[in-house]
Amino acid sequence: MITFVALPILLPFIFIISLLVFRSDRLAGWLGVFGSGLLILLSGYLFILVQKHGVIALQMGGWEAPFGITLVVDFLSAIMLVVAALIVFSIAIYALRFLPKTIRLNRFFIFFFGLTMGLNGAFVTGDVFNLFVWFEVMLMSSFVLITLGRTKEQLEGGIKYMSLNLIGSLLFLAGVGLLYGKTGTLNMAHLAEILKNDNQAILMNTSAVLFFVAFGIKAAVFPLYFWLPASYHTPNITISSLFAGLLTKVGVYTFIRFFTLFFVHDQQFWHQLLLITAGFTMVAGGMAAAAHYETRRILSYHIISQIGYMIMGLGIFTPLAIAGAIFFTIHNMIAKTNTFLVAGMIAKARGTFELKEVGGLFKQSPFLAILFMVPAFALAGVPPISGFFAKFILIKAGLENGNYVITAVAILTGMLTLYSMIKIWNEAFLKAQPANEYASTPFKKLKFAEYFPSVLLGATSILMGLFAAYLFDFTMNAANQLIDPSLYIETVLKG
Amino acid sequence: MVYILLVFLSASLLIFILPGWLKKQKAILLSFVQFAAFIYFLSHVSEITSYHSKSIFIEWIPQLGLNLEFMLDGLSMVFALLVTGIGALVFLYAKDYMKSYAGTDKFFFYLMLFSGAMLGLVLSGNLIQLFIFWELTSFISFFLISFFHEKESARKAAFQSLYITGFGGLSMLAGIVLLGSVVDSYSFSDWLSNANAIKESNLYLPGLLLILAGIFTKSAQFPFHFWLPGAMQAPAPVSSYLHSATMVKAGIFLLARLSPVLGGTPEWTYIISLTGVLTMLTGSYFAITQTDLKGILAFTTINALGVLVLLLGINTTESIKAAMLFLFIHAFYKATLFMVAGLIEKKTGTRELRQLGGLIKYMPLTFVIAFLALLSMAGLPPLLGFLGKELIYEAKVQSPGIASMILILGVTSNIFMVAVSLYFARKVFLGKPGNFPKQPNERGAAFLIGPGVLALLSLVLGLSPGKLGSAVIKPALSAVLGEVAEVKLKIWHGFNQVFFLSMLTIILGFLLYVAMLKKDKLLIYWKKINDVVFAVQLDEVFAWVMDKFVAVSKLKTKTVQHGYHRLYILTIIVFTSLLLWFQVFVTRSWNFDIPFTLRPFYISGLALVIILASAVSAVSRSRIVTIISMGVAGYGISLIFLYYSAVDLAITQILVETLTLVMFMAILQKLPRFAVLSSKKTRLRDFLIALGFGSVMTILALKAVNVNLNRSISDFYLENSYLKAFGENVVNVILVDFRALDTLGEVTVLTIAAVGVYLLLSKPKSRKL
Amino acid sequence: MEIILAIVVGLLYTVGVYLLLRRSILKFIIGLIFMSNATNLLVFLSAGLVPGSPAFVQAGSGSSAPLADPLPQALVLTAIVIGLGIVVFTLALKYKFFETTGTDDLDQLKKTDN
Amino acid sequence: MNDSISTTVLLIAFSLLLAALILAFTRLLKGPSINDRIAAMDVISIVVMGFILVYSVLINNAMYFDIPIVISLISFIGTVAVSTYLKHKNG
Amino acid sequence: MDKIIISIFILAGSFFILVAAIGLLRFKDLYARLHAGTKAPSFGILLLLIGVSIYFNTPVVYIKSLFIIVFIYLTAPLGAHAIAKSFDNKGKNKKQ
Amino acid sequence: MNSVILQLAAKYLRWLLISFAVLALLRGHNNPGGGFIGGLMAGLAIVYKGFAFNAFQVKEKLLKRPERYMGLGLFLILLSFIPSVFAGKPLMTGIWITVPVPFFSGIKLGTPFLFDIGVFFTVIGVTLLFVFSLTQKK
Amino acid sequence: MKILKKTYYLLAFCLFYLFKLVQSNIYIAWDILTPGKQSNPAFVEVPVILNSDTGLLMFSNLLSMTPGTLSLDISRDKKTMLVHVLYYSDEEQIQNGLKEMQQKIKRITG
Ligand code: NA
Ligand code: NA
Repeated sequence: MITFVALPILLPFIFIISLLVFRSDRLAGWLGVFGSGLLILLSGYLFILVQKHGVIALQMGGWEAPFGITLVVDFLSAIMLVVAALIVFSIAIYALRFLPKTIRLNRFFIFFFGLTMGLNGAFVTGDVFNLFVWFEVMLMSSFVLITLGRTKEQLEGGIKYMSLNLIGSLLFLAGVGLLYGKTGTLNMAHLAEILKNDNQAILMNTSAVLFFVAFGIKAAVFPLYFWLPASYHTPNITISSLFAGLLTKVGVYTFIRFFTLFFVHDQQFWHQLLLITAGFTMVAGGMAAAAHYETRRILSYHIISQIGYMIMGLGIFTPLAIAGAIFFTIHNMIAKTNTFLVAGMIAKARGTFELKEVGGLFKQSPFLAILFMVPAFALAGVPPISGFFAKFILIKAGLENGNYVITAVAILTGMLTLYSMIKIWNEAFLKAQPANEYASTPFKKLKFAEYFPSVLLGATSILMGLFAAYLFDFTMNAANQLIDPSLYIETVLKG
Repeated sequence: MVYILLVFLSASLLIFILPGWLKKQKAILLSFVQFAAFIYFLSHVSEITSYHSKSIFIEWIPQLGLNLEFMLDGLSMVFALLVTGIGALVFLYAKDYMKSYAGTDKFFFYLMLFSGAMLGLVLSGNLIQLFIFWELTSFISFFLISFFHEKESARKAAFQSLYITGFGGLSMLAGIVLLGSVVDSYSFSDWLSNANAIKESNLYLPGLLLILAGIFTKSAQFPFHFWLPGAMQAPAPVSSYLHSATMVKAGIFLLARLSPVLGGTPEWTYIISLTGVLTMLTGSYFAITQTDLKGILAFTTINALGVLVLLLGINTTESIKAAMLFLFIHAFYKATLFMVAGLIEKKTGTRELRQLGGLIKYMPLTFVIAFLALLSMAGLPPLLGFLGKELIYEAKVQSPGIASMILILGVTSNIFMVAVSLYFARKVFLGKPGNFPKQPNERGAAFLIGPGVLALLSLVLGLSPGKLGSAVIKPALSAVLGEVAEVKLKIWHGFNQVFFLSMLTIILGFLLYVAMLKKDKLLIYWKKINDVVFAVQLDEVFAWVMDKFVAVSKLKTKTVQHGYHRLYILTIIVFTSLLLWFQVFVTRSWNFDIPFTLRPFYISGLALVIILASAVSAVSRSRIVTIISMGVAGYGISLIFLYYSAVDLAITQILVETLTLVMFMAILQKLPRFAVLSSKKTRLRDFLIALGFGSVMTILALKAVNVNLNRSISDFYLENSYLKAFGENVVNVILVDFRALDTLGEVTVLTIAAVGVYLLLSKPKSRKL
Repeated sequence: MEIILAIVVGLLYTVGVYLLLRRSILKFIIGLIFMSNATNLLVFLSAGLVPGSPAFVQAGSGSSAPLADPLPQALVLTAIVIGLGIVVFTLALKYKFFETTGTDDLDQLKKTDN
Repeated sequence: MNDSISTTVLLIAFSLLLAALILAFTRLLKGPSINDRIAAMDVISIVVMGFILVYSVLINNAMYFDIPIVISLISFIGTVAVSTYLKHKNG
Repeated sequence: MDKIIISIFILAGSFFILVAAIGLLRFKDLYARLHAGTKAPSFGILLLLIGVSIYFNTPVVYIKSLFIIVFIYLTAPLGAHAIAKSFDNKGKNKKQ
Repeated sequence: MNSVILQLAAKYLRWLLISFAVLALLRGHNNPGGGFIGGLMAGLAIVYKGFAFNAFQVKEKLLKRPERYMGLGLFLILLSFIPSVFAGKPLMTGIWITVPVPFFSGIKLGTPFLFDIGVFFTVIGVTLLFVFSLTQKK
Repeated sequence: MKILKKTYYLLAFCLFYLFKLVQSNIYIAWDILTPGKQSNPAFVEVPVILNSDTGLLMFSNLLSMTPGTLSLDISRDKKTMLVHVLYYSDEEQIQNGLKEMQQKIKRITG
């Protein structure tokens, strides 16, 4: 049973091997869907296990912590795994129809599973250096994915994406080195135990800065996000969608993990810094989204803006706020991916992502309109879809904790989100199709594999809203586990 | 109650799956649903007394204080009756009105959903739940207003209304959460029982202001009123519903609802009364100069909303009683008039006052109906409107403190209303026939059912208001006041101050009307004056602000996301350096005890070589020199590894360094030479920034060497490598056993990189399926 | 010696950052390699230095002499190998980019930002 | 350290090698052709091997013997590889 | 005695390596530098290896040394050959 | 480089290099070396021939090989995890057996060794693919 | 018998080689350390009489490791070798010297 903890990593690994050996594209498509489907089952199982046991830990190689590498699944990891699997599954199906013929499925799915492997590794590992390794696995896969089409734009975007992220990686590694130099350990739970009562823990601040910047780059927070708007709109929409929901959120995940588990000294400084960063991130992203007229760019800036909310939850640092951050994160992963998927469908229907060039889609395909509306409403925080609860929890947490400024910023940013969503809606759906080269493109009825991923994610968003109570309970448990990590530490070190 | 909401929801969804023959009658069906709901509420009127209310509690997310609480008390009843009653008539009216348009399924879907949301709102006993319905009404009204979405003006108006009410809604949410934190509940009953605690809390004022922001935007109070005239882009049934019983009335409802909790303080009275007065004046003043039928009506709605807010602000028994009555009055005449306006537009093809006239000949019944409604609007006896105005004057007379001012402004505003009503009747129905684009007629009786019923109600209830007062207004009044109060409505109050004021209003209003009629120029001048004095229209301001905001955003985005890659890196490095230096400064008191030594000299020499090679690499103009120096530095580092006992590491570094060099050389010949691309100044700046970063990293390294909080876990590896993992090379054992998972990730990275490099550089191949 | 090596680390970072800030993509990549070397050395250094006693344990001897800490060695080794993959991919990307656009100047890469 | 070979001898050897390293490095920087630089690299790799051999005597650990093998192998392949690319281009 | 022999070998080896470096720097053209850079360092490393092997005096070390020597003597001329062959000295004339 | 001499040498050098590499792999658990070092050396040994013959024209046949190496390597790594599952131990726990060898006390073989062999093959494939890709003729 | 003979030749060759090596290195060291000596470099084409690949390789390597000569290239037909000579005096003499070396090798490789 406990072996299952390693499977989120090993399953994608097995599929990578299969894809290296069997080179048929048709088979690759099946393997992709099948593999990611298996991941859903697996993470669902882990989710159930965690609810039963609280925290489960697997000491890899039988070497007890902190000497070996421990894989840990707690509430936070479990929910991230489930949501990631859901997204990955949707994208696997989506890829079958939306990847251009020039990208071979056999190759795509190697990197797809590479990304998944790194992602899952990052979610389950309890070891700082191992986390670095999974970051790199993920990063390397994403480098390849972003340039897979090899157009000029993609190469340019790829260079920017890559270079800024690599700087992040190096800072991360430096942080790991310094941390090890000071504490002599790499195990997160062990770190937590060492730093818990140490009055010298403030000396960790410099390492923490390096992690802060590294995760900040990964999560695309304010003065570090440049790579994202420069690159996310360049690859095929399948790949953009894959990135949109997953990559930055891993940064958020690690932020939450590190700054609740062992960087808990000097809270004054860190929480202020997180809040300031969060505020600027929200506004900068939101404003930029308002300025653009290309769906992928708008949505990309939204990613940034919404990362601000997640960081805000961490910065407020009450159980409710952290629950809010987690809730927001998972809501956003699903809704954000979904908006990208729909953007792809819009572009497929019309042949362009430029909002000024398209229109009339409401009339032509009310179904597509609904597909868009669900995630757009979710992102805009329209009750009773998931996004409303996410924002509500954060606002409640912020106001109850007296963080008025950031809450005000969050509320105002909500207006910016609304603005952009209405913009897309007005331009692509409501407005009549302008008479241009794209007008003659006949609207093809959506095929099952094209709309199913969006339906799946949309339904999830709605269900997350309707059953927000369960989800909130879960995120609250996760937050309590994070605020008081004694079970985590005990399970890892003594389990 | 809950079932009614569910029925509304399912009815709205049912539209799409109705069989064809039933689909034609969907408006009737929905109207029937509305009517059934109306009957349901009506049947409970006797049950809901001043002392008794119905409530339902459904647990939803109790951890967040978010439960489904439905509450039917006197106040809810008033609104529920209006929503469902007028709803039934509006659907009936819409059946014929929407006949000629496409997409009626969607229209009725929205409208039914909207009605349900409004009903949910007024039945909410939990303020967050109320907020949810509140937002739903905002969003659904967006769809209703933008129903003719290929018109840009419709999209703009829809956006404007959603944006303003949405913004207000969010502030309101903040206010609710803020005040909710005082009593740790969002349940209205908890607020009510802790009203004093809330009022005494220092969160009271900010909370109040935030909630008022929601109320004022939704109820189109000055200066947020401008979205409402824009909303007439919606089809007439929507306008009629929106202005009379729903949407804008949501703010009034909430104000009344919260009055027993938050009311009674000077802040409440002054802020709200003042806003109400200003809105009232704004509405009536601008109504006069409108030439669009719907425009006139929209501004009269603003006037009415101002009156309602003012009355609730005054917050006396009299004022609230007046408000509750005025709700009905306004709903009746406004719904009627909008339906009539829609009818006129439909039949004549225009809404422009200048093109209308003499319609009485073609549409006599319509005239009667409209005239009754207009009389009610003007506050003339014997209609319900008169009753209302009397009560209002009475309330104003008795209002504490600012009575005289409010009175003067109130009378002025009503003078305008009288004039407008008469002018409307005269210009549309009497006089010479206008030049209509279409020949008007009065066919289609269903059109007239709605307005007819409502106009009749205005008259009948005006003549015998007693039952309305005791059965409906009284429980509502009690709910708002939080205590039982008596209500006796009668048309004749005797000769008193109020009666004289009424007479004065009517006389002056009539004179104004005559002036307007006789001197066409007057209106034109008036309009001109307005154009000068109010040169800046608020909706234009809104559009301007949005445009400017987008422009600023564009500029900001261009400035931040400038595209200069090296400046991105510069930003990141400077940001990191600043944080690091700051932390180094904060923790500067750490004690440092590492001795400085140059021995062994060959390592110092090696260090020197590394430094030199690096420096050469940095400044050399030759690509080859740069790359080879880089290699030398790499080899030097591998020797340092070697000296400090890292054999495997050194070997790996050498191998990797060489492979890297080979790769560099492989592509080098195909790449251009270095050019001098940056100025000396730039280079100096970059160097200083680099040095700033480098030096802080030096400090960090030393600090990490110096600080040892805990014994390293490595002892375990040294002890167990041979005993338990059967290997002498501990580093290798770590790689393949203790921490084999790292290596697994590492080879995965390599594999992916290799396949990636191949794909990047090979010829593209199409998919084979 | 730690001080000297710490200075080496700092200077490697300096050179790395300086090169990162250049306009040539090639220089940028070289800067990345310097940063990477600096980081590896930093990791290696901050765990403490033990000259001349590699972590090789003989049969049954356990650990008698103070041996060098093997863990940072393994970490750096892993990091180096990962770095190799990344650098080669970066080079390939750079090469492909040059082939497609004919420029090495990062300041020309502004099309995807706005 | 050990007592069989005088440290002085080893230090002298180190000094000679260090001098060689610096000289070869100078050639590396001066060029002028890439081929010259590669030739210098070759010599440097030998110097490094020398360093390692002397050092292994200094710390009395035969384990370090594996490294010269790798270096010789690698430097040769590096030389051949780089030369391959230089067939037509210098500078 | 051993000590002296070992010391001589080590010093001589280092010396020849130094000589190679000097030659590399002093000679005027690439071919001449290759002459210096091929022969002397290989010889120097040979001497060093002999000295060090005697010092450790274990079979494994001797075998390894032999390996290295064979390898270096196999590859050093090949390397020089590769460098020289790839050198483009703008119309190299057969005889000067 | 299209040099007859280098081509002549390739025959000998290749096997010498590969045997070095295998040695580095086999001795890695107790001596410096291991899968990565061995793999890279072996990879370079195979690549050397390409340099000597200047033979990097992309041939489908030639290019399938690196991926097979990688597939094999990763598969061996995966295989090395399986015994621990069947032994009921935590995943990746090293399982060791002693192979009796005449005149010796026996050679200890374990799954970590298999893991290292997997790394070895993967790295060979990676090296080949790197060099092949970057040296392709356009 | 043949093998014995070949082994003998191989050993003899090794000694010869070793001698040449020491000689060459002392020579070159002297040359390097005494400034001012004028070299006279030249390219010489040497006819190849060896017909086995191994022999050719040995010859080429040996040539490069002995003083003053460096093998640059072998023609495609393996009939001539381009040699760089540091101290050029007389082409005949050089070619003869190299012929002797080739014969020694031929005895081993056959
Ligand atoms: Na330390
Ligand atoms: Na590794």
